[in-house]
Amino acid sequence: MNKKYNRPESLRDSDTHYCPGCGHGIIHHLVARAVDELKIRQKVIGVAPVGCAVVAYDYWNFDVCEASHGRALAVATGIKRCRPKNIVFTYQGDGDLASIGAAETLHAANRGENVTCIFINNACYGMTGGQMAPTTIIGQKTATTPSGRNPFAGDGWPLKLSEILSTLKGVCFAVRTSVSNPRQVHQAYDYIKKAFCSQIDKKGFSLVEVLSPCPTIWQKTPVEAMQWIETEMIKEFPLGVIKE
Amino acid sequence: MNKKYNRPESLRDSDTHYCPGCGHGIIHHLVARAVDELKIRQKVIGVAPVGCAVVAYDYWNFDVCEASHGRALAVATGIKRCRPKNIVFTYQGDGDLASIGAAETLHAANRGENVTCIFINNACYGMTGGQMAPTTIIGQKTATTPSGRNPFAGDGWPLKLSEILSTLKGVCFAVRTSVSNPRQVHQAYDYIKKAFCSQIDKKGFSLVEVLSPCPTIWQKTPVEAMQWIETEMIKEFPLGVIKE
Amino acid sequence: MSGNEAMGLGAFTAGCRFYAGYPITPQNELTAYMASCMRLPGRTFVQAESELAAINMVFGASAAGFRTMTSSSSPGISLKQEGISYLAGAQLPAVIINVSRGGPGLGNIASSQSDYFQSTRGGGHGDYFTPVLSPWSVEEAFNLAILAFDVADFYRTPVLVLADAIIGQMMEPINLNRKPLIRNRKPKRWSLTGAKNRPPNIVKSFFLQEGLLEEHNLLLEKKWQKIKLREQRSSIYGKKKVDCLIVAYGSQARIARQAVDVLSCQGIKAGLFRPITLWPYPDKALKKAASLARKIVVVEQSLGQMDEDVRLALPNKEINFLGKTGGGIPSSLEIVKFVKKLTKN
Amino acid sequence: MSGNEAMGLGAFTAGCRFYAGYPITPQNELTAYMASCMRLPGRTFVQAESELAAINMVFGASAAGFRTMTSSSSPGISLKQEGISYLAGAQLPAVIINVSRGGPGLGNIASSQSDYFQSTRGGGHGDYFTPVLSPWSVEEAFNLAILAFDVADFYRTPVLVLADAIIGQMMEPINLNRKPLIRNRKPKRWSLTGAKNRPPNIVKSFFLQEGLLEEHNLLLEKKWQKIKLREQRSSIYGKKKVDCLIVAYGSQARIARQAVDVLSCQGIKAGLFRPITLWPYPDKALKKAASLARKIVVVEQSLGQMDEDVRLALPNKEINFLGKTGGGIPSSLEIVKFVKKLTKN
Amino acid sequence: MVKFKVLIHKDKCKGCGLCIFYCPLNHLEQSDCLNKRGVKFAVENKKNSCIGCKACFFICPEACIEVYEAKKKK
Amino acid sequence: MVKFKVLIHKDKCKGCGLCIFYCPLNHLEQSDCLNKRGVKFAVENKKNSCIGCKACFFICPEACIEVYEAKKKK
Amino acid sequence: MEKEILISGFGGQGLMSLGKIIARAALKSNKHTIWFPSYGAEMRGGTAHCFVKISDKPIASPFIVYPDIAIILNQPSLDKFRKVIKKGILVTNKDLIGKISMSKNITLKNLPLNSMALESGNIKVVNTIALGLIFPFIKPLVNEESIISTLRESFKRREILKINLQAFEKGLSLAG
Amino acid sequence: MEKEILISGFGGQGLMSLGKIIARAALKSNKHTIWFPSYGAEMRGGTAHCFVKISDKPIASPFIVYPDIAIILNQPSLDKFRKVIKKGILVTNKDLIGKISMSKNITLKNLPLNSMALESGNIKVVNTIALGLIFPFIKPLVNEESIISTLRESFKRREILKINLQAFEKGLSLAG
Ligand SMILES: Cc1ncc(C[n+]2csc(CCOP(=O)(O)OP(=O)(O)O)c2C)c(N)n1
Ligand SMILES: Cc1ncc(C[n+]2csc(CCOP(=O)(O)OP(=O)(O)O)c2C)c(N)n1
Ligand code: SF4
Ligand code: SF4
Ligand code: SF4
Ligand code: SF4
Ligand code: SF4
Ligand code: SF4
Ligand SMILES: [Mg+2]
Ligand SMILES: [Mg+2]
Repeated sequence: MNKKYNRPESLRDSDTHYCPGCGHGIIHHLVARAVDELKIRQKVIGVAPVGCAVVAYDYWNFDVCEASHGRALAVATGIKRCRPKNIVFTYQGDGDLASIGAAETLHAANRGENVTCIFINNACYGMTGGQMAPTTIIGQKTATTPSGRNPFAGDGWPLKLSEILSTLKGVCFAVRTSVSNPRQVHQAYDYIKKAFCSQIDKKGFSLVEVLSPCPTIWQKTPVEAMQWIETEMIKEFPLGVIKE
Repeated sequence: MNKKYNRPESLRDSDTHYCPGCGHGIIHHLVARAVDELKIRQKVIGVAPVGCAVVAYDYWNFDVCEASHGRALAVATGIKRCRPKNIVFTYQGDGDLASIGAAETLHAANRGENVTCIFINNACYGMTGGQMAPTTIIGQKTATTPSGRNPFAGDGWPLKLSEILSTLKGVCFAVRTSVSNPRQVHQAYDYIKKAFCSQIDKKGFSLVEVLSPCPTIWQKTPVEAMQWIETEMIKEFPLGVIKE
Repeated sequence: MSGNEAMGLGAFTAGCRFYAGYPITPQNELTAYMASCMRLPGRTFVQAESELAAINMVFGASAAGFRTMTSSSSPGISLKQEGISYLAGAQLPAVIINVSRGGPGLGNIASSQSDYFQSTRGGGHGDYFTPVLSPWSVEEAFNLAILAFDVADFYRTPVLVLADAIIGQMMEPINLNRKPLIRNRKPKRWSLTGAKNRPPNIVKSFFLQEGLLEEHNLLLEKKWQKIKLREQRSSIYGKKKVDCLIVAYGSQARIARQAVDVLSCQGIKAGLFRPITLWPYPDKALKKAASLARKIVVVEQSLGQMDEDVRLALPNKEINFLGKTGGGIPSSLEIVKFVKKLTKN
Repeated sequence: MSGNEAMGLGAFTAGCRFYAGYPITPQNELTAYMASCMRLPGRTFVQAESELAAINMVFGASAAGFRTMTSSSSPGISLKQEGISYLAGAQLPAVIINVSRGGPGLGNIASSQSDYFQSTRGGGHGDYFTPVLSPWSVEEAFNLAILAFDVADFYRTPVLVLADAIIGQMMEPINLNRKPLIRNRKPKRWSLTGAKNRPPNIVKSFFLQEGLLEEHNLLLEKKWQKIKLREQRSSIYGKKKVDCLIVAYGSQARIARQAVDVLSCQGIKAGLFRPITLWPYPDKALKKAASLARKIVVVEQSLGQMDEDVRLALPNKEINFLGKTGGGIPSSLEIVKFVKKLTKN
Repeated sequence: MVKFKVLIHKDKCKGCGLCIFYCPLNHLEQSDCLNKRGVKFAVENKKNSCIGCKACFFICPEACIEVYEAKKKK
Repeated sequence: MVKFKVLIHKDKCKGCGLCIFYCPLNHLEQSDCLNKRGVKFAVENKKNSCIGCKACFFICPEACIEVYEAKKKK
Repeated sequence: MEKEILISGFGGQGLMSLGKIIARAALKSNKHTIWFPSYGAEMRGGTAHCFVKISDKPIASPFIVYPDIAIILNQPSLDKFRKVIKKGILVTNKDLIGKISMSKNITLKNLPLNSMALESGNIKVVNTIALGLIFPFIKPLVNEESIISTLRESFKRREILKINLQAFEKGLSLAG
Repeated sequence: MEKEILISGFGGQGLMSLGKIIARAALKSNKHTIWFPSYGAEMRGGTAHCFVKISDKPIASPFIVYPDIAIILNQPSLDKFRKVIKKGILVTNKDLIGKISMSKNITLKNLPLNSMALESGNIKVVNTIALGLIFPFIKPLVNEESIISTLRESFKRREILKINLQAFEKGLSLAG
């Protein structure tokens, strides 16, 4: 009997604190798997965000650094500049990356820091109980937009940061993908690997945006949440390679 | 004898502290003139930056608010939301707007705040003695890039924030102009007026980027500085309406 | 009603016209509350992109002459320090609520009183202070939120409300029948309204010309002195003449009150001195209360911060300290034990 | 060489491998200095997009195990408070230089010592302290910059160097012949290098599980106590037994020294006590010095901040205060006058 | 002939049901009993046989499914 | 016929020379003496006549030039 | 008279809302009350608890040292609080908790709450069953009307309300 | 022996660099020295000043109360410092300063420095002329070689250096 697909070495054998059906778990797995596959577990350094994935370091089995809310890419800059031979990536939520951290994100990308950014777009602030994120779609109800996000009431428009970043010369690879079905999960996995490879090849800043379900905040079952990504979110956030 | 072109009422009769040939003086004049022409002196509220133009309130003859470095558009948001009938604008340098204030700028624009942003691009930090700005062009020597800005050494690429902002739905008008010769000055004047008008018409966020000479930091005579804009800066920062 | 909501309602009642905030536990109920009530006509709610943006939006709203507030918790309040210093420098009234949690760093989300130094010693740069109000119940959270606006407007200063996670999250009933007094609603002649029929107004904290900032700061100093003289607030619980005076604030004072009750039952005369203003520190009242006490115990959810103010107020007394850090909370039993041991000797 | 440059050279000499900074007056010469020397091979200079980015880059560089520094001036240091709290919480060594200026708000660019509270009382949130070193000459600026790295590494803590605008900008010669001692360069086993032949390392300040943060903070508390015990530094100038002991630090101590000389000429026995570490405050040495002094005068470029530490150290002494704010600088003549008046009575 | 087997770590399972929904062959279903987390975890049913597509493996947020490929001589 | 006149507030002038450079008719030049700022300020010369194009007016960073239009009957 | 209630369990088990419902009902019965949450271990999924105090006098501390009534919905909660449960009534969730041995001072109600909830059609009513179970013990302070009307306010959707009212009755019937 | 020098003028007049040149030259002459700038009123264009102290003993304060030598390059500087200039030598810039009446203790050198600089081909040498003018008064502490070699280091471009050396000589010749 050949064991074939099992828990990657880079994923600790620990239980997560995530809600049932949460996309973070899926993406943690993909990152760990990609690290294993590329045989970089011993030189990868992750930067964990402040958000639901704050304790990602309890799940991954490699070196991880905390970053204050929104500043993961500044922290990653410090690490990578000091240890250019290590593979450095950040894992950040939409609030972390695109709201409070917008300046750090924009400038790290513009400097072309040779790091990889995994950007979890779940259209909300998960950890703090479901407030509006920059990526919340129009009409979506959240704790801070009780009657739905309304750009005409000053709530702002869904922010497509990946498109924005891809206009920068420092960015070598930018893609938007999702984990809304097994095939997509596999594709997301490929993109994450590709992003790591582009870092290994010293090409500059690589970005993988992943549309990710948050059944709790969306008040949906895990399956409904996946479907909501495919019917609603993708309309606002089309999938595909944005820059390569 | 008909007096025709003289100091606008919105410009106080005070001496500026600017270096000879500095673009800030020219643009202060244009703003004041536009305010006069549109007869909004009694309801305009300016937000002054931290940068060489920090004491713009000593030169303009209307209400002005200070903002901490980079946060002018957050301050303007607070003012405009409270006083939607007033005309609110920020006046910000490239360091203020595009570096430390990048997040506030991006999000105010994305919210479509109905304010006007006058963005003075002089390719450097004037006030602090000539360090690199996000807009510093490749190869340009500054206090922090003594051998010239080198994107391949991690100094980052010249940031075209106006183009980026113009991709946002909240932005109704975005233009890049310059004050590098009298004709351009006049055009800049027209654009500033237009931006104010779009605010009066409640169209959303309007942005006027002005390429502006900083002879002191560039170590050029005032005339040379104007010519440097036309021969060098414009190559990196093409003029024209970006969004309307 | 939770303390968080009570502070929101207090702000609403006080006529807060502009709120900007950024989510953070344990104050999310407050932001959520504002998100609904401040969307009513004439009010504005903005979910800011960050704490920095929030405090600077508040700066703008205040400059425009409106009652305005922001709220956050410890790490977010650290980010607002520059902004608070600017507000103080520009003499802009504003209310800032800190529902504090465990630090340093990301710490945890439990209750903690370890932002006392930051709050009372100007965590931002420069020679300034901010009045700091600290509620010990949901009802007081409501009332102090209102008072904060009044004090802010009267002195033209930012005012902090320092509530810990317990006060923010616990629910208890509040009496809304008594109509609260809203004061200090004079027109703000200095505010930015457009320079119509008057010379331009300028809101600023920048005084480059030699001597100007010194002059300005001495003006501010006068204000701080006036506040020190007039705004000290505190309350006392228990007997006047006591074996042991416990000094505690916020939720910890609640717990200490229970300890005082238990101690009385056990025949030990104990009292509770509770500062309501943390700055200005109610040192006059404390001196008086302490003069009738044999022993002094300071109890805090920290390694000892208010402790310092007590020592400064009572230089000739021995000050005993009981504290827990990082979300640890000295329980009433621990206080009782500590006091008993102390009074035995 | 200016004080700013001397601190840059000190950092370079101490083996600083990563510098991130954002321009601000009056520390621009330091950033400029780093911009040239830190572009050499094996070193990194980053002009960060903001002070927030800078302190967080430093967080990363330190986590990666390298000696690292950032610098700014008052408003920028306020913005770094969250980051400093994180560094303290995550036990990361780093050096932060504050060439302080006049506040609050934008204030001015003159010399000021009004960030004392912020520096010594954890301007950020949470139960933490940072060692604070304060030079009074260009040469000492160089030496303390080096010491800062050593202390930071030894205790795994961020260390502040608090230099005022005078120290930062004034130029005086420094003696570089004596080769400075660089200590505490042990391998950092906790640092992030990739989990090769060892279990993964994690750098964090987050301890959510109940009790964990408390445990962690008590560990930190032990460290603070150890530093308090071992790292107090100060110097004394003038006679031992004096009519008046002047307490001052940084550039103000320089000016006070002149006053001491003038007073001696005029037959008044005066001495200068100069704390070099502002936290931990050298209270033991101060107590000793003060015990031989008839009067105590604290002189600061502020409305009275270090003043509080002196009062805490000497609860039974009368403390006199002479201060100027907002860029005002008590001159040697003013000090002389003040002391003369005081000693006359 | 190649045969596949899935192994579900039942106590890690949070019962989200994603694997069940996305298995093309409905090879998986909810258990009748609760695991120690108190949820009805995913189990194989006996009706269909697994084709080793790994859909369940990739979609599982808890990474608690393993897919084995078993080369068996018939 | 319309005639134009420029008026330069000499003590505001910082001598940057922009007006002089951009005047299409070279109607402006540097003064021989210094103003109270210590710079050679801009003055009209007598050689050429102003056509009222306002180039100087718009380019002057100190806004210290005024351009008058003088309708004169010949 | 004062009753101190501790409720502890997994994040998703509705323990916070249960606490709030009790507190609101106490208010309706004109009693002093404090509800205080502690998200404790983890924000999502993990174990959390809350305190409810009800009294006819003003309440000092929101904290509870030795609860009169404890509702313990999972094993980690029991492990954590075992030592402070020294008296009164203890409701436990048999489905998620192993063997229990407590002092004899304690009235133990160990029931398969999860299964019962699933039976009644919604796993989420675990908390409401527990409410029924403890109700008799807070009756001196909180009357049934207050509870019912609070439930009505808390569950707006009719079906949900119905299931909850039934769950409450079920608990009550087993309270013994 | 100690000399205290004050230099004050417009931002662009090279007063800061003049101060630094004096300080560097003093160093070369093995003296203790402190240079200290005060950007004072305005960052650009406005009035600023700096202090230079030279001594054969260690120097305490960088501040100067009553300077021995004052170089005053514009009117606002004179207005500001008039009161503290009580002794020694005062160099002023006639071009930018109105009438001067000082106490008789003071040796006044009021010369049209701007015009002289323009004459010598570069407005920027105002400061170097002033250096020449005061040199005799610091000679006991700073020797001429040190000054010349510092000028050489400060001005790398040959033409510029030449003009500056000439300006220094010119100042020296008028020092009288
Ligand atoms: C400075 C600061 N501000 C706010 C917070 C509170 N906070 C924690 S996580 C978070 C946002 C989480 O949203 P996101 O980044 O989208 O991550 P998600 O939880 O959705 O995965 C916020 C606002 C904080 N910890 N620190
Ligand atoms: C928080 C903070 N950081 C830094 C500074 C210092 N500072 C003042 S102005 C400025 C930048 C000026 O550049 P820019 O915005 O381009 O304006 P310019 O002077 O070029 O017109 C900086 C960094 C400050 N005052 N506050
Ligand atoms: S709240 Fe959303 S993002 Fe956070 S753990 Fe739950 S499902 Fe995942
Ligand atoms: S430094 Fe540049 S931007 Fe600043 S006043 Fe001088 S010329 Fe203008
Ligand atoms: S591997 Fe494919 S077929 Fe087999 S159980 Fe999983 S999803 Fe079903
Ligand atoms: S996907 Fe994983 S967690 Fe979800 S039901 Fe299947 S095995 Fe359980
Ligand atoms: S108006 Fe035109 S022609 Fe007349 S002086 Fe000015 S630039 Fe020259
Ligand atoms: S443009 Fe203005 S400041 Fe410049 S020389 Fe002409 S008049 Fe003078
Ligand atoms: Mg999110
Ligand atoms: Mg600029």
